[in-house]
Amino acid sequence: MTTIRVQQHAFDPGAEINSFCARNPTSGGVATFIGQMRDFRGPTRAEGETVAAMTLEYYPGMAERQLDDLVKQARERWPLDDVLIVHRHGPLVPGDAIVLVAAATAHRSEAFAACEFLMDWLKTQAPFWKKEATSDGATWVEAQASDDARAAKWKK
Amino acid sequence: MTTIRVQQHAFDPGAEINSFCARNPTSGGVATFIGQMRDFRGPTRAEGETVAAMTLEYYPGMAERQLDDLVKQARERWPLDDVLIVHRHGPLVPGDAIVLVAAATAHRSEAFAACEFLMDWLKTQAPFWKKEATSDGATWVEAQASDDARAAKWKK
Amino acid sequence: MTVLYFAWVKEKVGLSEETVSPPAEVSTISDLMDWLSSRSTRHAAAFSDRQLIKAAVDQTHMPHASTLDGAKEVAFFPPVTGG
Amino acid sequence: MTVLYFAWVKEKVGLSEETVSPPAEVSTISDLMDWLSSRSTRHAAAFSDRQLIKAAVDQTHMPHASTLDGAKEVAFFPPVTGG
Repeated sequence: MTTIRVQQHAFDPGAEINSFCARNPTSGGVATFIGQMRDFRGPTRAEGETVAAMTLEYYPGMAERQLDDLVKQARERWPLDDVLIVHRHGPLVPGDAIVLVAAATAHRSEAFAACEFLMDWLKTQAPFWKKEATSDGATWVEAQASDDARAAKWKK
Repeated sequence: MTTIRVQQHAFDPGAEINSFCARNPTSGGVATFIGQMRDFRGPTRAEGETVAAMTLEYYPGMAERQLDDLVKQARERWPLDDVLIVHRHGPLVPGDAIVLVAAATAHRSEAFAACEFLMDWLKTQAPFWKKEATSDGATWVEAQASDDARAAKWKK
Repeated sequence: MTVLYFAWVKEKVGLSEETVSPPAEVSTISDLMDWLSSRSTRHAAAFSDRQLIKAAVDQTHMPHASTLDGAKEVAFFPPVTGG
Repeated sequence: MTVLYFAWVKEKVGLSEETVSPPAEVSTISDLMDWLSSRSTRHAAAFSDRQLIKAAVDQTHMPHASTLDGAKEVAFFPPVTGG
């Protein structure tokens, strides 16, 4: 089973994770990752600039297709009982969950690996773009080289 | 911040994760792992034996101390904003969450690493013992060599 | 052919989408960026630094040297920053 | 000294806890297992295969060769299976 949802409305990560666990009673382990919107940018809140809001633009159609393809790649690598990806688009406020990835497997090392693989590739392949609203106005977030490096490490 | 709870009563992993995210608004990433009780033992439910119930015995005092020590070790390795460990003891039924580990960090790779490190070490160091009730009676679960191997890979 | 623009590429071009019929000699993504750049100063500005631009052909990431081969939908955007 | 037993070690010994005063020559965890084994056939059965037994001294995992050094609480148990 695979569930991929790209949606504008907020979601409840805890409720999603509970449903995911409940629908996978034969999986011993569930690894999850939640990316949440911070209210600042920069290394720390003290040094950083306040971010009041964010807009996540995305490429409808391609985003879902790309996530689906990433899950297929993950399934070729690890025996996954179930995968869930929820990704927001549109306006977000600090504290909102931006993304949730969950993987259910018999063995925990595979759940961790699949979850991290999906996040690393999602970060560099899924067509979403963040625009942050600060006191200087709204600016597009720049991609980080470290994300490319992390995705590349999964290449065989 | 670190929260370690060893408790007999059931907990709600989703609610725990939501509270954990909410108390870490400046952490961009939260990685979690949930170990849940399966209703069978063996590689698959079809081939396996039904497990109707489980009792988790533990060593009060040492369990909390050992988990605390593992979190200290994790914090020496990675800059963790927050860590949560909840571990059940006593009687459990299939579907129950046995353990929850959550790590909040600025960077996701560190959240994944810390969460997996904690699970791998908890599996081989934290004094808990599972006794499964099957149609043949109650038997103690045997430790797996694969768990020792996974824990060992974190040694520097 | 539908051309889509996202994020700051969209803002620079001033369009989110346009339908174009490039001539036959426009065979690669690079060719298409050259041809689009000739259509307006805004397009030219958007495509001024090609290293910053990623492309997808029919919703699949493709390098700039790829041929268009009857593509129906070509998208241009900055490196992605979701997740 | 308090000796604690857990899981099947407890079931084999038939006790979860006992207070003992081993003689001075009992200096290591191994020595303590020998000495406890001499106290009853149940203890002897529990400690018959030492490879299966783990020990903690004052709530810290310790190898069998470790000295007891005034330990207040020694625990014996099988390899752990939590998580």
